[in-house]
Amino acid sequence: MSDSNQLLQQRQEEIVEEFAFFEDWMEKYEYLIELGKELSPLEEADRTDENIIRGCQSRVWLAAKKSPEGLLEFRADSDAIITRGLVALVIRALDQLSPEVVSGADLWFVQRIGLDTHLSPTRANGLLAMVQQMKHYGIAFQAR
Amino acid sequence: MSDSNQLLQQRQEEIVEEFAFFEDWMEKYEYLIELGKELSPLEEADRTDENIIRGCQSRVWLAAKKSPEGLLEFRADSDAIITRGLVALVIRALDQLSPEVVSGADLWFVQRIGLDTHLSPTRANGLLAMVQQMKHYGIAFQAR
Amino acid sequence: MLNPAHIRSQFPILNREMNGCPLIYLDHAASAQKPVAVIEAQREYLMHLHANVHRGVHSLSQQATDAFEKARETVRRHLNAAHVEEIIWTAGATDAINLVSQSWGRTQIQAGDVILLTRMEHHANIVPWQLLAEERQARIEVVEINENGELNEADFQEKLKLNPKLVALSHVSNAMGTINDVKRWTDAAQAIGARVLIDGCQAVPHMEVDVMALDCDFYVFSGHKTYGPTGIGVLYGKKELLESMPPWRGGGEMIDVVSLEKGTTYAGLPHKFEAGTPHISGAIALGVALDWMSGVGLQSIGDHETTLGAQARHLLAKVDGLRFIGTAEKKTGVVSFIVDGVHPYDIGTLLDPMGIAVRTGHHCNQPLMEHYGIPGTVRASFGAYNTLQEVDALSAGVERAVRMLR
Amino acid sequence: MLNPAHIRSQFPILNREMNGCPLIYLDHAASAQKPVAVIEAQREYLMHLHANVHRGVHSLSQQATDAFEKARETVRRHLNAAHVEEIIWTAGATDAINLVSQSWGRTQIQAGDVILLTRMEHHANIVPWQLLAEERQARIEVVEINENGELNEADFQEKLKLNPKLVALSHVSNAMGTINDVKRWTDAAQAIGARVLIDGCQAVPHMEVDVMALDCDFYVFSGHKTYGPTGIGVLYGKKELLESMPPWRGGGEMIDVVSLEKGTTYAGLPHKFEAGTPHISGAIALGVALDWMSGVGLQSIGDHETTLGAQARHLLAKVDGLRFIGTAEKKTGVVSFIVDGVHPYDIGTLLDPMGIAVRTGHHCNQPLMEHYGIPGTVRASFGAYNTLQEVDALSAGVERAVRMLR
Ligand SMILES: Cc1ncc(COP(=O)(O)O)c(C=O)c1O
Ligand SMILES: Cc1ncc(COP(=O)(O)O)c(C=O)c1O
Repeated sequence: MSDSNQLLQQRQEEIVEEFAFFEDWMEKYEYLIELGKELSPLEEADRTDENIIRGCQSRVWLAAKKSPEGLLEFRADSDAIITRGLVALVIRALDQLSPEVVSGADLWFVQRIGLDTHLSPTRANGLLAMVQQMKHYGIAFQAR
Repeated sequence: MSDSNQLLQQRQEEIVEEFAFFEDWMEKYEYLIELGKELSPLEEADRTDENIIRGCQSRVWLAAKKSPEGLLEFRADSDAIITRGLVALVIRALDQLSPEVVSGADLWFVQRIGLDTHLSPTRANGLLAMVQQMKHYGIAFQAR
Repeated sequence: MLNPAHIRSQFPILNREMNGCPLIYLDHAASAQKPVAVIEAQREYLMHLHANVHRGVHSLSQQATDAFEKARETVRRHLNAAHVEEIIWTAGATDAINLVSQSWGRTQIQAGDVILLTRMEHHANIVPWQLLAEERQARIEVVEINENGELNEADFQEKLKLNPKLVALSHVSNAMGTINDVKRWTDAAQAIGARVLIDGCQAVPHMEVDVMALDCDFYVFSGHKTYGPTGIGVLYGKKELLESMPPWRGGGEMIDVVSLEKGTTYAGLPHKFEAGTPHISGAIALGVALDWMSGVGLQSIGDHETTLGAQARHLLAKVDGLRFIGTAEKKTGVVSFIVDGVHPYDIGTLLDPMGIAVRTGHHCNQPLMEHYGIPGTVRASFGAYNTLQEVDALSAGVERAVRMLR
Repeated sequence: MLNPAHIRSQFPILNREMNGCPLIYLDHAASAQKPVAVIEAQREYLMHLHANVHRGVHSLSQQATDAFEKARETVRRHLNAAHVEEIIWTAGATDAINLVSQSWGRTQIQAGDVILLTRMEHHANIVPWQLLAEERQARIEVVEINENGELNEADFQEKLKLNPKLVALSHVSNAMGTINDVKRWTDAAQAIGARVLIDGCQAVPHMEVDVMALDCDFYVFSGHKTYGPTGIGVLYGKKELLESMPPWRGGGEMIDVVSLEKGTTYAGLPHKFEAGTPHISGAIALGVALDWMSGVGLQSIGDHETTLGAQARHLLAKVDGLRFIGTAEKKTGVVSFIVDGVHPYDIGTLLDPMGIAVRTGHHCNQPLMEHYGIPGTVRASFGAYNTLQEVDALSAGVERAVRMLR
């Protein structure tokens, strides 16, 4: 198993453990809001039309680049704070991994912490599209 | 009450009495078929496009003229035999009456003998349109 | 006065728990819940009466046709239309507006013609006209609104000077609840020779509508917003006008004679506009829904909702930084708002685990959101089945959500 | 093998008496009766799950959306379409064909172009093309049939030489039950560059349909004919083709950005073609209907109906002067006939008091009736719930009626 993949699994387990503490939805959302507030905002320069992923209600911006070590670096942001919290979780899982691992990542943690409805195609928050976009970057950066 | 109106009521009562004998639908229809067969067919000359009343399934032809006494004379026909039977009944009720009475005629016998569904606007047999056309003739011939 | 407990007992969905809390359904403007009478009417039809309508010789088809046509008469009576054939079944309000834009519009709108809309129209009353305008090289003009979300009178008068061929406006705004003075605007528009289409989606569920008194040319609404089933709606049109219009959809039922050689002639109203097998069970159940509303009392329903709306505004006004979108003098119970520094989506997301269902976003009203420079609003909208306690829960929920989000 | 008693127990309407006799429903081709599973699915949805779909933040809307989209996936699987977004919900088959004629047709059909139909098309697959042809000054050409009611092969080949832009043909004729070899005709038509639309209204209820194997461009069917509810139908279209087509109806759901100043951009598939609130309960219940059929077994249903049809033809052949319309080698259970000197309407009228529901008339197929020089036929059409006893009753009833009428 690659380092990147090991990292991905490890990070997801951590997240699941963290969420195990929460007794109800409100606590989960409180934590997500906290994560959302902590996520450093994307610089204006990266809030381009190119980087925007339009959900019907909240918008997500996503920027990616390759590190000198060949790993994918993600920065992202959203105009809704709960979406930002979710964005932060996804980034925490996928940042600084190899493009191969990102492109094929199974984000099983989302379901385990009960947030999968937020990633459903019928949600209007742009999150699923963001994850898909991250995987596309994974494919694109492998190719180079 | 005019002679014509008296006649109209009397004829309807007769028809209702006749139908009182029938025990079920099949007997009614047998009688209608008989009436349909007895109705003398319209001459080809009267089977014109002008005289046609198009139901969706069976067609009705109707010709009208005014007698020397100023009464309305109807001749009618249909390509379906049960419709012809019904046509015969309606003619029997309305033939040789004054235009005034025809134009305002209440054909209550139809409901009393349980055939009103055949005269409903949703039936595809052209019968309701025929009755309406007869009343139109009633109005038109008054005007002259 | 309406008895909420009695009414609520007729809406099975209100017994549901959502996320462990009793469901508080405040999304009536998006779609109404259905009383048992409506649900059972549809079921009963499918259980014991279904057959294809029109032209059938068999009794079942006759009975289905009678029920279907009786529902049309119910709609006529409910809208006070002059003739039953002025009532055209459609798949919904959107379908109805498209019918008008494509049948009437494509024959009547020429290059350079003006179609007048308003800033508060639902996309359903914008996009069909944009498609038409593009095709015919016509021009869309828009009546702007004032800060309360009411039509700007002076602007309306000004825009009428452009001689629009058509004025298409909503009876009630779905995003703000503004009740437009459609009678006055219909008169003004017709005085300059314009046709008037009224989008009544948000009016029919809440008030008495009288198309003969309004004297509008077209009036549309959707069944599912007025306690009826999905997939059915109504186009009302003046008889002579509908008669003069070409058919839109072709198919069965709408024809007189079909010939491949000699061409095809069309049926009379209303069938000319009802190609294909109609949504029979939907039409019948919509008739039941309208009768149900009349049974409760249109005035009582409207009054009740107005009370709820007023109370909601009263309570929510206390939330720091909360701003109402749409503060018209005449409005339905709809309450739309934003909170400074907080995204509407976040508020809606936090209300959900409390069992409170509101709508957030642009409400199919992007031009209005653009006007206010906001991404959307939180909208609570009420039906006959909502209660003051639910309004309390809403306001407490919003307060809690805002506290969490700040 | 299908167990008719078990199946019948699932259709409440079959317990009805008509005119004092048990209802014998032989009008499946006009509209199918509904199994309890379908009726209850629709009811259950309205009782406990209803909300407007898409874009809702609240759980109810999410759940409704999930159920609605799951039904789309069920249709995709049932038709074996490659992509779920190739499945477009419509108000019915008629609506679906009009969508294609007005969106694809109005951009692709030019003056002088040929649209090829067949003599046995339903009005729904004629009139939309006539309306289009009239508007675009295109030409309708027709493949004729042989004496058995099968497409005339030579004529088909001949007409393909006219280079039609589109071939629109039924998978199964509704008036005669002829099963057309749509795979072969799709190949032949596509070989000369034509697009192919298949009207599957009378196929989906009776057999397995595989659009990927057929490789047709469009395929349509109606829910109510395939054990589903009214007001819902399906357009299947190849993805790239649908993507290249402009929207037809404008409104909510089908847009991306709506601006009154900058114009409007549209959503992706399938939403681009689904303006307005869809018939949510209808879609969900249609999914259940298709699953119900698969549960019974498509092959068993088809076999059962073929048996009934064969028996009906065997028995009816003994009626003096009876002539079958449609004696194709490959056909479904549909039995259409006329009797010398007797009007079809009279036969239908006399069968009705015996509780036997058949359809009489032109079956929305006037050009076919014209071809045969008849005013219409009597048509008995079978579903999974019909039995051999009912076929016996039909033949006895027809004999009796003819005796009375002669
Ligand atoms: C072959 C065929 N095509 C089209 C249709 C039209 O279907 P609908 O009336 O459900 O739109 C029918 C049914 O009437 C049909 O049998
Ligand atoms: C004012 C208004 N017009 C039109 C519509 C469109 O109605 P439907 O989606 O039922 O066609 C709606 C509802 O969404 C509405 O609120």
